Amino acid sequence: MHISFRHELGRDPWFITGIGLGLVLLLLAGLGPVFSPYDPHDISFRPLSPPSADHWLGVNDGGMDIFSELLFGMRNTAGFGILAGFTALFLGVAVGLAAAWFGGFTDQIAMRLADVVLAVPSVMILIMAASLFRPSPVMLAVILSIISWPTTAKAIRSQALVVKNRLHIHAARQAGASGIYILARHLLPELFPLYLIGFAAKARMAMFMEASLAFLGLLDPARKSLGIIISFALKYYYMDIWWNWLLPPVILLSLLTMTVTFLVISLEKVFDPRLKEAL
Amino acid sequence: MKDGHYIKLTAVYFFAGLVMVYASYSLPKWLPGDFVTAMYYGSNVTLTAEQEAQIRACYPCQEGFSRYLLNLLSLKWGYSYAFLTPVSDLILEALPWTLLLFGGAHGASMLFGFIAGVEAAWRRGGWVEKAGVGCMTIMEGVPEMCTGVALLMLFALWLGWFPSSGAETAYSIYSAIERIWDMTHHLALPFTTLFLAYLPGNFLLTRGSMVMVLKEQFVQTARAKGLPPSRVRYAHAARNALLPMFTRFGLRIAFMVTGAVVVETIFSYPGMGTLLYKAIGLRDLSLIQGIVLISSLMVLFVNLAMEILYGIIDPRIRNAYKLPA
Amino acid sequence: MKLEIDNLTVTYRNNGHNLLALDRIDLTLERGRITALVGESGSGKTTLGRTLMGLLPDNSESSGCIKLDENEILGLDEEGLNEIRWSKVAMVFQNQAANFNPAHRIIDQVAEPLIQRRNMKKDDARQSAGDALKRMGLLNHQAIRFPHELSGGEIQRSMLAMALIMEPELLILDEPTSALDAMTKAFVADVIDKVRQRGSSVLLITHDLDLAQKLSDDIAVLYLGRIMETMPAGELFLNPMHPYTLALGRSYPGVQVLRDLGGIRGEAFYRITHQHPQTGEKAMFHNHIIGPGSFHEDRHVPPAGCLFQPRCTQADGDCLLKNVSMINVGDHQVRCLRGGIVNRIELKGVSKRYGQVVALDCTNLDLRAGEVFCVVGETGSGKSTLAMIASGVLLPDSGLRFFDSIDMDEWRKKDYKSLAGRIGVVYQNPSQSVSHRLSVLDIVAEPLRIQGIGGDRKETFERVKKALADVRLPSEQEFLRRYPHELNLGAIQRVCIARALISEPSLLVADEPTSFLDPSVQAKVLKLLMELQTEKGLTMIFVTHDIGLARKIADRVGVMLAGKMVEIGPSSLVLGSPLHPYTSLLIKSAGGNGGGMVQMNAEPAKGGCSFAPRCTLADRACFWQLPPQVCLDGSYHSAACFRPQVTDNECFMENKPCLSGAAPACCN
Amino acid sequence: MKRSILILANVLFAVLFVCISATPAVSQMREIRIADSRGDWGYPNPFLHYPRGPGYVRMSWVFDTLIWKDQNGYIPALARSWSFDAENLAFTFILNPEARWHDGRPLTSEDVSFTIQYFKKYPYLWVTVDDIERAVAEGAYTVRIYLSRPYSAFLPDVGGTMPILPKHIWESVENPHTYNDPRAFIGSGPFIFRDFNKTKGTYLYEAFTDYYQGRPKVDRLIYVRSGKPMLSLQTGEADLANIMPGMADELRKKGMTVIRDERGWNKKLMINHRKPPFNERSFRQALAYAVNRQEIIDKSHLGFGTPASYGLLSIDHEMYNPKTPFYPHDAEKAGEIIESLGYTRGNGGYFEKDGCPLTFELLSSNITVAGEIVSDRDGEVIKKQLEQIGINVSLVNMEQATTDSRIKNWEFDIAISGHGGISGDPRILNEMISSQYGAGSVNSARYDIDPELNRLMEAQMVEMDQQKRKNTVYGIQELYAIDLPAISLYYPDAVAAYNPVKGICWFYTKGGISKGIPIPQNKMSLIK
Repeated sequence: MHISFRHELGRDPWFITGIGLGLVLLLLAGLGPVFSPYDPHDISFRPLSPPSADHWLGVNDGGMDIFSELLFGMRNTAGFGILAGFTALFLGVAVGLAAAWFGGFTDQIAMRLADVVLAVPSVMILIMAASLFRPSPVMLAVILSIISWPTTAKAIRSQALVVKNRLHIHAARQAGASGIYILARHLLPELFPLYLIGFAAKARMAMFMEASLAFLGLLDPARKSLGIIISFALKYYYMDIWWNWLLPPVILLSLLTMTVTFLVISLEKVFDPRLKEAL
Repeated sequence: MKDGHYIKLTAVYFFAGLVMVYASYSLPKWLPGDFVTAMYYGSNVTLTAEQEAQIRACYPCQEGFSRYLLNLLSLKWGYSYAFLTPVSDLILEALPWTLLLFGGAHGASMLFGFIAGVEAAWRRGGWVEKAGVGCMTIMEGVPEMCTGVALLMLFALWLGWFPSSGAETAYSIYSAIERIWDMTHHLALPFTTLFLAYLPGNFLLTRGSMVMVLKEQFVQTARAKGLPPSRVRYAHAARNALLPMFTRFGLRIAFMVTGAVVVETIFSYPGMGTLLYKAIGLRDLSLIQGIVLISSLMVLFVNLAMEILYGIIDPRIRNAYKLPA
Repeated sequence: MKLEIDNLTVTYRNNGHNLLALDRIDLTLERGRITALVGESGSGKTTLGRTLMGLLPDNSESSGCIKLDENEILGLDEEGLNEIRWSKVAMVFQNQAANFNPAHRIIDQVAEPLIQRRNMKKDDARQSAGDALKRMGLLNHQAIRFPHELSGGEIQRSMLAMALIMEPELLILDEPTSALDAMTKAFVADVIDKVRQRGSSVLLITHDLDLAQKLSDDIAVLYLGRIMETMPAGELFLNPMHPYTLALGRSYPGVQVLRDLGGIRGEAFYRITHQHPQTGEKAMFHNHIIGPGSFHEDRHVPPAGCLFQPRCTQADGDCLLKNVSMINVGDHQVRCLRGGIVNRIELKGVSKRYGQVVALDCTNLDLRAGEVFCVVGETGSGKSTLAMIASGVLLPDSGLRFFDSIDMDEWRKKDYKSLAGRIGVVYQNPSQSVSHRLSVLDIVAEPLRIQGIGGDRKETFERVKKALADVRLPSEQEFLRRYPHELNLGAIQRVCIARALISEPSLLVADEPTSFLDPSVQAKVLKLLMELQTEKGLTMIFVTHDIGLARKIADRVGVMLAGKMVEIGPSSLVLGSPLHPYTSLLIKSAGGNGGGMVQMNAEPAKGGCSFAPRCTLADRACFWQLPPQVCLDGSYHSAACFRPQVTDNECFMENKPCLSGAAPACCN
Repeated sequence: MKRSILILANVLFAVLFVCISATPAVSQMREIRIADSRGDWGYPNPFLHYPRGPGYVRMSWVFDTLIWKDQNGYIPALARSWSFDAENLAFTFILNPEARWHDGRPLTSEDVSFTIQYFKKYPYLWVTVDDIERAVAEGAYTVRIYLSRPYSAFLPDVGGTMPILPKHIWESVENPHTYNDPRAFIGSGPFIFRDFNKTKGTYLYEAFTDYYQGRPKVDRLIYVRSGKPMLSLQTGEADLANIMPGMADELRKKGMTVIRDERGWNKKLMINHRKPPFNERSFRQALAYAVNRQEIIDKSHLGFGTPASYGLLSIDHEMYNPKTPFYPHDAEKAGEIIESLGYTRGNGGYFEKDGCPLTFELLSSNITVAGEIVSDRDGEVIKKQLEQIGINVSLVNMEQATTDSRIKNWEFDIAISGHGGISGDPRILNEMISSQYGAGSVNSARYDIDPELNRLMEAQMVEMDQQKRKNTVYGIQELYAIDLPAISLYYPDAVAAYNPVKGICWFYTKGGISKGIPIPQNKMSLIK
């Protein structure tokens, strides 16, 4: 499976667009707030004024400059998505691999735990969490990942079962390798493309869930995020705010997801596509 | 599968079922405040202390878990405080709408995504595949909320082709056929929103697994047998790309209850999602417990069915459990 | 049914480097005949099979024409191909298990063509599929299983059943027997034979030469996408005409072949035609032979020249330049400018006497390029004389000697040195064959100095170092200054070999080179000799009295008795089923159990068979008449004996023109 | 394969096309559809409807009260005329003889007296009947109600809000809170209740043909659930709906009539006056100075709203005291007051007192405004304003039921909430100030430590003479504005729009329906 990655990836159009887009967005998220013309919480502008020289995207209903709100929102949403994506991935991989490797009883227990977590509606858990302790964004991301790790776990488990019986792993075991050695040395790297796909799906879910929660009014409006911007914009759907207020956050959100999807598609060609599984 | 395996399987599922029932019993109790707080505190009516106590008395406080289990088994799922109707009636009233909307949209996007995915993978490298993957990726980035409102504005407001809310024109005096017509009319927009929300994911997944399968040797044998191209593509290649799609279908069904809350809110479409959201808002404990129970049982049932169907879809997995540890 | 492939060329494009898989193939498959297509992997065998089935991948281009019963099928579109696929042309693919869809049962997949193409009803189709599988030895309960639940053999048999379900007129088999046990291989061979008897024609693609030789009617040898030779199947091992076929046969662990395995010189994997950007050659596509080691090693092969030139044992100047086409030699067609394997050295009626003793009596011997010929016999049977005559050192009393079909005598007169350069000799006694006054450098460099082809001191020094490296001797300065007496016998012999090979000879005469060495060293030297023979493509005459040794290294063996070649032929036949009583006696004695009393001092009878006095089967005729060369039908194996030990089922014919190189009735 | 894709595409278009063209025939019956974003408000009977404005309004179609209100004031309903006999504290109501129950039986004074007794036994929380001594039915159609002590809000409360129950049905009912038998919905109102679909959130009423005030103008009244009122109006799915003020001119262009309510609903800043530093009156006044209410209106509601009077009663109320103390926005003054309380400006410009900085939590949630869940930016604006004068505020936004329960248990510093009823009977003042009347409500300030204020509140309850009551109410507003247990912020514009084509003109009731519900669905518009 040694394919000279650089050589292979270098020319792949999907990879180039994915990486390009990813860099631009990271730059935007990282440096954006530094360059933003105004403080997003500053409400001293005329509400709902159309895009003008000093307000490139106009002002929203609360009198805040949309463009700077967008930059801050972008950073928060991207951070939120990445954090939720990683935590869900970590949990999913840990449980999935353990279930596949130890099999038998632990496998059944892990999978049924996954079912239980899947069964409980996420909206209820979020409300409970929001009320029991004031959810900082980090806490919310963790809660989201606790709700969403089962799907990754199931996918990783089913694929790990297949890989576990490959010849080179029998050989390693025959050579006296310990379970942990095989897990770390063989199983973990073998499933690398799955981690990417898992991360992509969870990050996307987290960003969209943030938007839906904002829409249902369960999220703290003070913390800027693309979801909040979209939900406030949707309130004034009857006005002509589509182009300057609603579209930019939607485009940014879809750019974020597109970057990750492009990367997954390009890397899918490089890694053994046989490992692809439903997520 | 060996019969020993079945017994173990059902035993574990029964245990998981028990845990779920307990979860559906205890989790709602953690929600802060109770029915009386939610209903009366912010209302126009000001209660005196003893009035408050009196009202609380007439709403039976939660009995123990064993009593709860007993009621469950004897199908007495309790009364919803707010709607004063048995929980089972409410659920039976809301479930068909959710099945129609979520199930229909999910099924249609699965079918359409699958066929599109197979065709795109077959013309690998052609412009069809590039165009397909490109626009699907863009569509995947758009949250369902925005598609919902956009469709609403476009079709309901400017073009006026479709009604903007509700599952059917309320209390209209229609004949059976007209009523069905009216329902499809109302269903169109939410259905399309969900359909467009799920389509990209399914398409990209199928394309991915098809690309893997097309490299297999038996596809070439099928072509060599001079079979018609469609048979080669579907009976042989697509048949083996079915497994990942089937897993996703099973997992998604689990989200049926809360999956479409946002779309239901935008289109004011009656469904389990809205019912649950209202029940949580009103802290209507027995209704919440009922809905959570239904969704847990559905997840359990779907998983069990998938485990059995896995063997049929891919015979190689049939004896997956016998693999050496 | 007749399938003609005319000038078929197939190239695979992958961004800039086009892999030439098949190059101007001409082949005809008739009804009821099995044609085998043999060759190394990467030679394009499978590509031909897939081209016939119209299954070439998208990035391939094919030109030329393939006619099936007069209608062209190369350019057909998918629908057209679907008409003939499986009904007229069916194929059993390589790597059997992966050819079945894991999700359907075997019986369904076998029945599928009937249902889809002949729209038979489902259960009739399953019924006939069941019968087909039963014919292949698969019981019902096996038929309804899934592919991953069957063994390799069962899968292959079901694959065959699937291929034959629509009784195709042409059956293509791609490596049907690889990874199969002997029993199943036999069964499959039997099935293929039945298919032929039923009138279909079979194209057997395999690298299993044994199977090809046993099963098929004619064989086509493929090398780098070009057919090098087509020949009747029987002669694959016995009489290969093209050097590549010889080398291929030699590297095949056949059951009969006793000789140690020998590979083929050099490496060749792909024929890449690509444009050469760096050196600004004109935008001409030309071929590269790309070895597996290097991705882009530039060994240009001239557009015209013979492909096998870099690895051929008998290539000469114009092999690189001239266009090579097929030439008919006997019932072979060979693609070789020199008409197949040339005779390196031919001895015609050579005889030699030392005073009264007849050392060599009217012997004929044709040695082919790249062949290893062993001369065995008792001491004093004339073995060494024959070797020395062949090496040009000793002049025969009578008879002619041709080297590369040039008369050696004239050559000696004209330019002895160049002839000497072409022949290398290794003598029996190492210590005597070198002068003890010369250092290792001088010994090895001597032939260069003699023939004046050493060039300046530094170049000679380099060539000596390379020669010594070839024979696995240290090439440091310190060793070169050593003298023979400081070396052990094995080292000296290896120095002699180095000396013999320094002038790049094409013939090596080794006169019992290892008899003076103790077995351990002997083994190493022998192994070295064989490697050098393969590497350098030498023709070798190996004189030995040790039958065991002969078995190990010889392609062909000649048994000498009292100056006469009493038996000659392929080593597997001569040593396997000897015709001449003397040979079997030799083999028995070599085997250590003596086999009867050996009279050593019997007086050779004049006129009659010299073995008569010791021959148990001798009768009156033997004493008086010279036994004729008797040759089994077409087996290149003959013996001079009235009553050759013929196993019952082989008929023998007297005076049949023998192809084993020995003239039927020698001039006496 | 191409063939099958084409077929699939054709089928899809066919369905789409047919789906659009044949809209089902609209029924000829005259009907009115009212859109509501939440949908379910409980069964329309006194004991089952949700204790919020829309719930009462749905019940008002079915059950009539003795007297009712229209856009100008009180009008006779079941009672043709009514009079108050001062010395023996008795109200006499003369009933309208034509009044019938939906099951045809006549409505008599027996029913009225039974209703009062029944509510004494099973209290109907919207109405307080414990001041009534006894109700005597004199003759079939006159009833005298004797009060145990003077109760100034008797008319709006018992007269205008109390629905009359049919004796022959309810006398045998033991647990009214779970009694939803069809007979429980037999009333004397203009419409008969037919169906309430809980999941779809829709109601169906049919006209009561022989209603004593005349046959209703429409045959059917339907409530539908719609999240987008503007769309429902324009697509004709609804004929009346509450809308956001911003939509008004857009809808006027489309030929809709837009009506605006008097200021009957207000947004309030609740203060936890039981814990320092809020127990200081001057600190609360400083907060009042700090909050710039006009900016909240501009930034959170696009200017659609008016700053509220600090005296809690609506500016349009007849008993509104124009001289209620006023706190114009003045950041420096607020700063001085805080400094006078011993706070010094620490680093970063925030106040701190002996080491600990002045920081507190501002609780906010999506409050339902007249049935509409509206998430707005009030919290953010107030937080900004308070931070400008030097108070470090952390905004906490939580789900409504959670916020309500925290406010009820005093687990908060300041919180944003809102309620209606401020244009109805001044009794709202008692409920929103003293814990004796409004302990149960989250919006009540539960402020009892000012004896003078308590006295005035008691007085206004028993003052039957409207003029005297007005002076007391003036006093209450003044004292409330000085003590400021809660700061009234602003009245958001309540706007509704209806389609004049249906020939019904809707209006906002003067002082709100019954106890002050700012909803434009007065049953009189479907009758007269």
